Amino acid sequence: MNDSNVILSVKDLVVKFNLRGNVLTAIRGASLDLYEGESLAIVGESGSGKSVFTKAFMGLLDANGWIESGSILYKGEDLAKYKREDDWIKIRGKEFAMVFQEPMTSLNPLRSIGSQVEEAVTLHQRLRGDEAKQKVIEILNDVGIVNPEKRYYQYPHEFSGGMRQRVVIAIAVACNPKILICDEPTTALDVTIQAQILNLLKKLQKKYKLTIIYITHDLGVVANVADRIAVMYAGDIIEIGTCEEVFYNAQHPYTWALLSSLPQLGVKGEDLYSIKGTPPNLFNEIKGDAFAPRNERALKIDFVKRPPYFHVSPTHKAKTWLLHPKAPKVEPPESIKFLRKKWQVMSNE
Amino acid sequence: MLKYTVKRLLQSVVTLFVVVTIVFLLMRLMPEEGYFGEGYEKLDEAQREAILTSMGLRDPIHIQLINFYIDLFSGELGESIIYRPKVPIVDILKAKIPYSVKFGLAAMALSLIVGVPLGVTMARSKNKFWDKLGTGYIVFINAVPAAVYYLFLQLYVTDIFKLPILFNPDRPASWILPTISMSLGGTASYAMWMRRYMVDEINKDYVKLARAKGLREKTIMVKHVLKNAIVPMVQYLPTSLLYTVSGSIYIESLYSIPGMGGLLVDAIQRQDNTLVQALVLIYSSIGIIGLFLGDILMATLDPRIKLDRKEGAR
Amino acid sequence: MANSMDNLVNGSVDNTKDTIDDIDESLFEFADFDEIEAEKTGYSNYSYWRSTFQVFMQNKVAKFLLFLMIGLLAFTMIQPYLPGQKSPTKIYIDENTGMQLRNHPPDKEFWFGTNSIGQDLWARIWSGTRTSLLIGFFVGLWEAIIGIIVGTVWGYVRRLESAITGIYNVLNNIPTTILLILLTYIMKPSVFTMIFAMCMTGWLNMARFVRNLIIIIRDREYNLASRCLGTPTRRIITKNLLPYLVSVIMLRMALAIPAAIGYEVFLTYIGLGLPVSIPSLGNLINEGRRVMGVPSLRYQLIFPAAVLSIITISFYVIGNVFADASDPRNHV
Amino acid sequence: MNNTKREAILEVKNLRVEFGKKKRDRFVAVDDVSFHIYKGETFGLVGESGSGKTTIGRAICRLVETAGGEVLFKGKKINGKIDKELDKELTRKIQMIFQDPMASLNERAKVDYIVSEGLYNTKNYKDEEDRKRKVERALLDVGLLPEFASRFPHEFSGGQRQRIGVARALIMEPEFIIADEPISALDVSIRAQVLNLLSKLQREKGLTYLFIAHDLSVVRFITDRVAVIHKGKIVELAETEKLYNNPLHPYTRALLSAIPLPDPLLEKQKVLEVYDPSCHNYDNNPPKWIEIEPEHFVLGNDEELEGYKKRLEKIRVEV
Amino acid sequence: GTQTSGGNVAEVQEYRTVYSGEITTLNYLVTSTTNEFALAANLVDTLIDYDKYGVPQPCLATEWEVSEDGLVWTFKLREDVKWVTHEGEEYAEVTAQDFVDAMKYILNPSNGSGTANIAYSVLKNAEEYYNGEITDFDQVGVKAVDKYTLQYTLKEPTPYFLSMLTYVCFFPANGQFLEEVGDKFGTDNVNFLYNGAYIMEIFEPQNRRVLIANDSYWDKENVHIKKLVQTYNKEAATLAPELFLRGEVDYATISSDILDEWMSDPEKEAMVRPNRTSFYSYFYCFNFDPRFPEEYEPDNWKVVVNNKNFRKSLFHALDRKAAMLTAEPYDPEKRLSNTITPKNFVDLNGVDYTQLKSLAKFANTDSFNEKLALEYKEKALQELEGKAKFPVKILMPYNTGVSDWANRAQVIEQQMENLLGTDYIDIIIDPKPPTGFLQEVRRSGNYAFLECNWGPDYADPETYTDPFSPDGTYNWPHLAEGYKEANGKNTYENMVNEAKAERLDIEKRYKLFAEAEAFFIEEAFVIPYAVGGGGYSASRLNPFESLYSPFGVSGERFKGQKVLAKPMNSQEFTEALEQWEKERAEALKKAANQ
Ligand SMILES: Nc1ncnc2c1ncn2[C@@H]1O[C@H](COP(=O)(O)OP(=O)(O)OP(=O)(O)O)[C@@H](O)[C@H]1O
Ligand SMILES: Nc1ncnc2c1ncn2[C@@H]1O[C@H](COP(=O)(O)OP(=O)(O)OP(=O)(O)O)[C@@H](O)[C@H]1O
Ligand SMILES: [Mg+2]
Ligand SMILES: [Mg+2]
Repeated sequence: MNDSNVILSVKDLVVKFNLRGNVLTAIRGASLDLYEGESLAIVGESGSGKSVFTKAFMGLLDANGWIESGSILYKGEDLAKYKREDDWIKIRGKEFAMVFQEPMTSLNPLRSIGSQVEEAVTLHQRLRGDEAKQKVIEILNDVGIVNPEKRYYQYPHEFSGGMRQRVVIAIAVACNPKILICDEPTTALDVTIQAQILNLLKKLQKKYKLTIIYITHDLGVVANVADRIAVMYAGDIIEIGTCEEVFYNAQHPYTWALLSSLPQLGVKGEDLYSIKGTPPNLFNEIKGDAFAPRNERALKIDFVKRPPYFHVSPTHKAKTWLLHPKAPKVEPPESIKFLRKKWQVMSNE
Repeated sequence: MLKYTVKRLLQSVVTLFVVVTIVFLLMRLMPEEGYFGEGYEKLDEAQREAILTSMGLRDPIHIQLINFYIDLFSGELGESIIYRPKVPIVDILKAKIPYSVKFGLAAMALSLIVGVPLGVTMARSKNKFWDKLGTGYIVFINAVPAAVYYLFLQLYVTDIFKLPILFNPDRPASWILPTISMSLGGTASYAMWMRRYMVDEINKDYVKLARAKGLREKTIMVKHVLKNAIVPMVQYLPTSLLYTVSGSIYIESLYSIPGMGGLLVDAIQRQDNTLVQALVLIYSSIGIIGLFLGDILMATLDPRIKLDRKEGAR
Repeated sequence: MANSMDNLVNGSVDNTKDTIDDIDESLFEFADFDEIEAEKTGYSNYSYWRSTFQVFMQNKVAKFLLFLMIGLLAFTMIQPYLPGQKSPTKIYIDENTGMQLRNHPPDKEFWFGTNSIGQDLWARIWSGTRTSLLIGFFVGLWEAIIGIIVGTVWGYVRRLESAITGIYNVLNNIPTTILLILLTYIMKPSVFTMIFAMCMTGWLNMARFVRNLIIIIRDREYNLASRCLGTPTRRIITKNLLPYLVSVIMLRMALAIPAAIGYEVFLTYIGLGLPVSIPSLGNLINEGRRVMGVPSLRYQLIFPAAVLSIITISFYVIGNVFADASDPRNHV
Repeated sequence: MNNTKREAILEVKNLRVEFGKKKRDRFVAVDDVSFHIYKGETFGLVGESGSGKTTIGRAICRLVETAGGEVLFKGKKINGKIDKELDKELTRKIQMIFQDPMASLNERAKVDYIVSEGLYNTKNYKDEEDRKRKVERALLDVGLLPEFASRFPHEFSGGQRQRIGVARALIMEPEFIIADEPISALDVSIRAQVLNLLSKLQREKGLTYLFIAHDLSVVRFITDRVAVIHKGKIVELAETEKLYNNPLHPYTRALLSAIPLPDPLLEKQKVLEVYDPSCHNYDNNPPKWIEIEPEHFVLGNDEELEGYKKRLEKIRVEV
Repeated sequence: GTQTSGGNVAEVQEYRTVYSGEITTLNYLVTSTTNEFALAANLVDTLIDYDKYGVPQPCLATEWEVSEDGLVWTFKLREDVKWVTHEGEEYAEVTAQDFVDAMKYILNPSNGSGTANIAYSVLKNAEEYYNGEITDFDQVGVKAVDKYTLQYTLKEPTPYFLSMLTYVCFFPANGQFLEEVGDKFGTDNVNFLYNGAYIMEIFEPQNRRVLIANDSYWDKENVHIKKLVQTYNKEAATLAPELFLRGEVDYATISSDILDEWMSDPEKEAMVRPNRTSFYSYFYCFNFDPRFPEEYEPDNWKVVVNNKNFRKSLFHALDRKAAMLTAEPYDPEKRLSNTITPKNFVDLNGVDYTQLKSLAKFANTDSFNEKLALEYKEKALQELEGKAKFPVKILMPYNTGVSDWANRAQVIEQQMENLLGTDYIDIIIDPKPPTGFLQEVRRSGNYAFLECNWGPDYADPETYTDPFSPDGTYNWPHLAEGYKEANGKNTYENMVNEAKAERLDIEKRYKLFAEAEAFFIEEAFVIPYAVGGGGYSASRLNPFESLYSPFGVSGERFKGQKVLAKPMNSQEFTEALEQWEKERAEALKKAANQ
């Protein structure tokens, strides 16, 4: 990949919220380059700012939030400068579309499925009447809804969760966007349906040439769909690399912790690795590495200075002092060692 | 839908029967003077008994109840005894209801026309100027007894705008102030509910999705939020509509509007048993019918309701 | 393993390199890890009532009104015992003429003036405030108690649900004002009658409100947990359900006061209120209404109306803000 | 392992649970379900949402009424009408851990009350001091600080809250714990905390778990035996590894094929199997619950069972 | 001569008022309520009428004569007077039979007439017919001799019979119409026939009534006001002054509450004038038949009210002037009355009835006397010790619709309790809604101590004894204990009956009545208080143009009056009053000489 096909470039984004007089910093200077046609997964624990980060691209922050600083460059425009709703209207749907986590509530219960998809078709594909309807049926068909002609007239409550999620995806697709942001698109679904939806997304990505950002905390999903992975912790992307790099050659202790706490990597009958403690309070100013207090391998500097990115490879970088030349050598947890072995095999090949 | 309607209808009919029966039984507890006119004290015990017997009030209670229902089904509400002796209650009501309904409808329309947009504006500018202003208004209307502000309105507004103080069917200007006064409460509550429902709806996920779709804020508000927010309110419209019949006690007496407002008060004050009974019946039935219509209306607007609970069973 | 570390040395191309190179070596030692500290991070110690209070106090208007009400309540309590206060029912006589001191405009002696038979309006207003608040408090309290009991049983005891719903549907179909009028009519106008009549009607709404809440929370997992632990229903109700209703109950009680005063004014208006010999805000306003046509006597309407409005608005606002404040979701 | 000698602490026989009083909206949530759980083991129950997992759990701890079948705890029937003594005993011995740590704690009570609630009910403490001690120990057992007792649930993170929930069950000194999706509402990063805790307690106190989950990787990690449930019926039951290695029932296979694996290489090669319930031909050949190999039960009609047997053969040959 | 109105006549002769007490029926044959017959008076004419000085005038009867024995009265009716419907269409002619039919209706108990007792108190065989002892109506003393000749036969000679004829029970009604509409008679303006000055065009209860001049009225030249618009408002008393100022009504009572304000504003002062006092008599009744709720201790009341000293202590303790200040702050004394029969009601050879020997000593002294009050209190306390509970609960209801009554109740409560001590009495003032007040309170004996009033029905002192007769509904003094005489009746009743029996010797009759009244006051069965009327009003009518009679319905008629362009002020009123009194004296003299 080279820089020429960077479609979206986020630099040092800071997002804050005002919550009853107190200011909370949800995104603390995160940066990200998104390449055209790729699928990027953002992982991280709950509250780490995954949703806020991506909502900021579309101007969908809740009313009490704002972009404090940083830039979001898209097609030569800095979206972070957008103030008015009218500016965002140009972006939303047409350029960015979003699939939310909650399939049960993301659809207006009082309007028929068809009309909700059609709204997007009319708006972004400039189709009207029968043409629009035809298009809607086509899209519904694409997302795997059987008998779309009949389903067109039904209401959300007549659909199961998986079907509704398909409809939500259909709406996103109907906008004809360049970038599709899927915010935990399958968390609420059963594994079997989840797998179907992921397959569907992959298929649609090919067909419509989409760039997709997946937000999830399920590393299994990530492994399935992502080209690249960004790991977020406390409002910052602390490690980013290709899927294989992050899985098999993770560098940040948080990423280690995340991976090694997966039962799949555990040994039956033995304890899993677990992250102690609780995430930091975003109302407070965070000094140094946000993960430090929970990090068993924390260095003193972790409490003093915030680490910059250290590149591991051109595509892989992480924010941890452990990558600093002066840092002591640190043994990663057992399961990580196990993964690294695979990495070595792979890189040797 | 049909099944649902039938089911709700049956429910309503049962409730209505129970309410009517209870009202009927309660009325048997009213003092018996209420069945005599002016001449009450002039009659001796035997004469009174004779009159009560002739009115069927000495029959066993279940016979009375049956007769009462028979009368009721033939649209017979009896005659006023004291309020306007010997005048059929139906006639009394016939003269009164049109006034109350006219004012009620006008006031209701006004409250809706003002209240709904106000609520919408408040919801959209949550915690900003309009919201605060509207909230102030709602607080004022809810907290200050109507008697107080009605009076001040009548006193000062008529003076400033040279409006007539009293209602006169022949003077259109005399409709203005009573209608406005009457609509104030409704405006406040419509605005309040509208705001609440709007805020609820605005925070729902489907609105986020609509935004993400790229719909304009206005479109979202009108096509999604407003429509959905109005639905729960619509449920109460039939009841409000029907209750216009009952008029406003304050407004009607302040402005001399010959509606239903003061009738019940008068009837009770004068202990006109038959009239009280008829009125209580009407009011109670209105409530039940209103609820029924509201539910049906709701069901036609909200596709989820027809399913009747199956979904939310958990 | 060594391999991967090579990457680090070779690959560090970050532009912050210069500044990070000269970091003191000693900082690259391991810090002590304290699991207990990690366990404690992020969460402050929290007290429900303190947070409620804090959130409440953040609302300046409500804060102001709260202090106003506390002051006012205290004042109505002690007013009769203050020096120089007049009797609310005594008819004052003009010493020069020997006649009643009628419609005496407010002055140093009679702060709010006198009414049309020479009673001191200032004293009457505070006495009336006492009466009206008494009614309001009683009604509010009663509504809360009965409303909670019925509402809880209704919402929690499934066996009784349909029975109570039936009763509710029936009672609810008899309009409040009608019941109120009927009851006050049958009984003698008195403070007790007022309270009684309002109590008879007011609890319905409360009960429904409580019930709806109970239904929402009764199937929450923590209640199942309690049942699993064999907690008796009584304790589930008092420990698991009622504490969640505190805010609602407070709100309802706060709102019941203005509502009760409003009804009192209404009943007085239609002639079923308290006798003038027991001053209440309702009959003071009603008396004031009689002279409202005369600009120089309007103070007789305006003073009580103003006091009434201040009280009702205050309770309303305080109640609402408190209800918001007592919702833990609003505690940061 | 020789399972036959092991003592079954809980037996469920032909359990049936219905919801809805009236005929018209009656819904059978659990239909003819049988299984047993050995003392000291962790028994997993997996299946998709709405398949009846929770209902089975609740039927066991008597939160829902059973419409048919028997539940035996240590050989004693515990469903339907039971006497007070037994009820009290069961309350102590069977405890539950809930799915949602946000919803399963009473937000208006202090941790101290929440944890000792069961003690109050069973009066299982000598005096106030004893109770305090017990609370303290329970908290320490789940890795929480005793000083947390005076706090409210708000102040805790999801993982901590879930541990409070465990402490609450633990203080009753139960023998059998139903863990209803205890980790699915938790953040990945803290799931491990709770899983570790559960295993630790099992080791230390010899607890038996009924572990309900829909995350099959977790189930594989923690359970000894697993039952797969579909639409209120158990379709397959076996020792965990056996089941994961040789799934027989098409539904089990679909389920297993869908498990996301945190390994890009494997995951990207994965083939999905789709389960279509219409593949069964049960109209004139109803399915039976058969032990197809030792400790491996599966639901199927004669024809299907033949197929399953063949499959097993094949696998054995391959090995 | 016509007076002040001279040039001061409004262009549009329309008279608009607001009222708060709605009538329940137009059926004048049944009602005994002032409100209701005041309206009927303008719709239906009577046999005779009074002019504006109170001299009897022909009305429907053109001439009349009385037989020697004073028993048979024959009236010659005016011909060509028409009954018209509410649309002004002719229905029938007014004939003698109409009076007979009306009487038949009244004397039928099932019609529930409230004034039948007045009719059967004079007419021959009427009471017997009413009680069903006679079934043949022809025997009753009313007969249509021919189409235009009507004859009444009386029980006994009744010197004041003529004056009774302006009362509702002697109104005519068309028999055929009565038959036709049956029960509906008088339920609205349609089920009604008109032969009077006005026709009721619109009748919307609780809204308004519009009366327009009757085109076919026999005396229409004397009907100047062409339209009467009466609007209902529950708050009429409060709103009327404001409405008057805004020119929306032509009459407003200026209550004592706001009088100061009006008097001090020159512009308003020019519009306000006193009202004439009336012959309504106000007095405070002690109830001898207490039927109020247990909580007010009716039994205790019964004990104390039967103690003369107790009554007298209250009698002397009531500061009537203080009470009157609530109604008449400017000249309270002009309305105070020390007797039940007001001054100037009737006279005996130039001596006013109240100045007759036995009555004069009461008539000329104020009953309020603190010293006496306390003396009687002591006596009462002694006598009642152990028999009654002190303080005595005294239930004193008042009508919340009368704006100054509430105030008066409080003033009285405080004044009497102050004077007599709260250890002695505990006056409980009890507000009652205006609608149905009398029914609810006085007639049902639901009070201990109550302000009552009574208006005369005919020109004879007897009329003021009626409320206290055993079938009155005031305070049932015949139940007072300790007055029983040999015939089983109470002293007062016997005295009244004796006076009533004296039918021909007017002098003796009056003296006997005066003695009865004096006894009544002496024994403190009631406390005389005031005469009615009075107060102040802003009005576009000249009160001296109105027909004048102390009783009956004549005074309620609008006939003969004009709407003024400018309301009278107090000074004009006083002048007009003086002139009127002068003119009246002449008129009476002239009439007496005829
Ligand atoms: N409207 C808001 N007001 C205040 N704080 C907010 C708001 N929205 C998000 N936050 C805060 O911002 C932080 C990041 O939230 P975000 O929703 O992005 O987390 P997430 O990573 O998407 O978590 P999850 O996996 O639970 O969805 C959280 O601490 C959250 O509390
Ligand atoms: N109280 C109830 N009344 C009616 N139906 C119920 C009730 N509880 C559960 N059900 C139904 O029973 C079925 C099984 O529910 P259950 O909660 O046992 O499923 P589950 O497998 O635990 O699902 P999940 O994974 O979503 O927790 C569902 O279809 C549910 O709708
Ligand atoms: Mg999120
Ligand atoms: Mg479940």
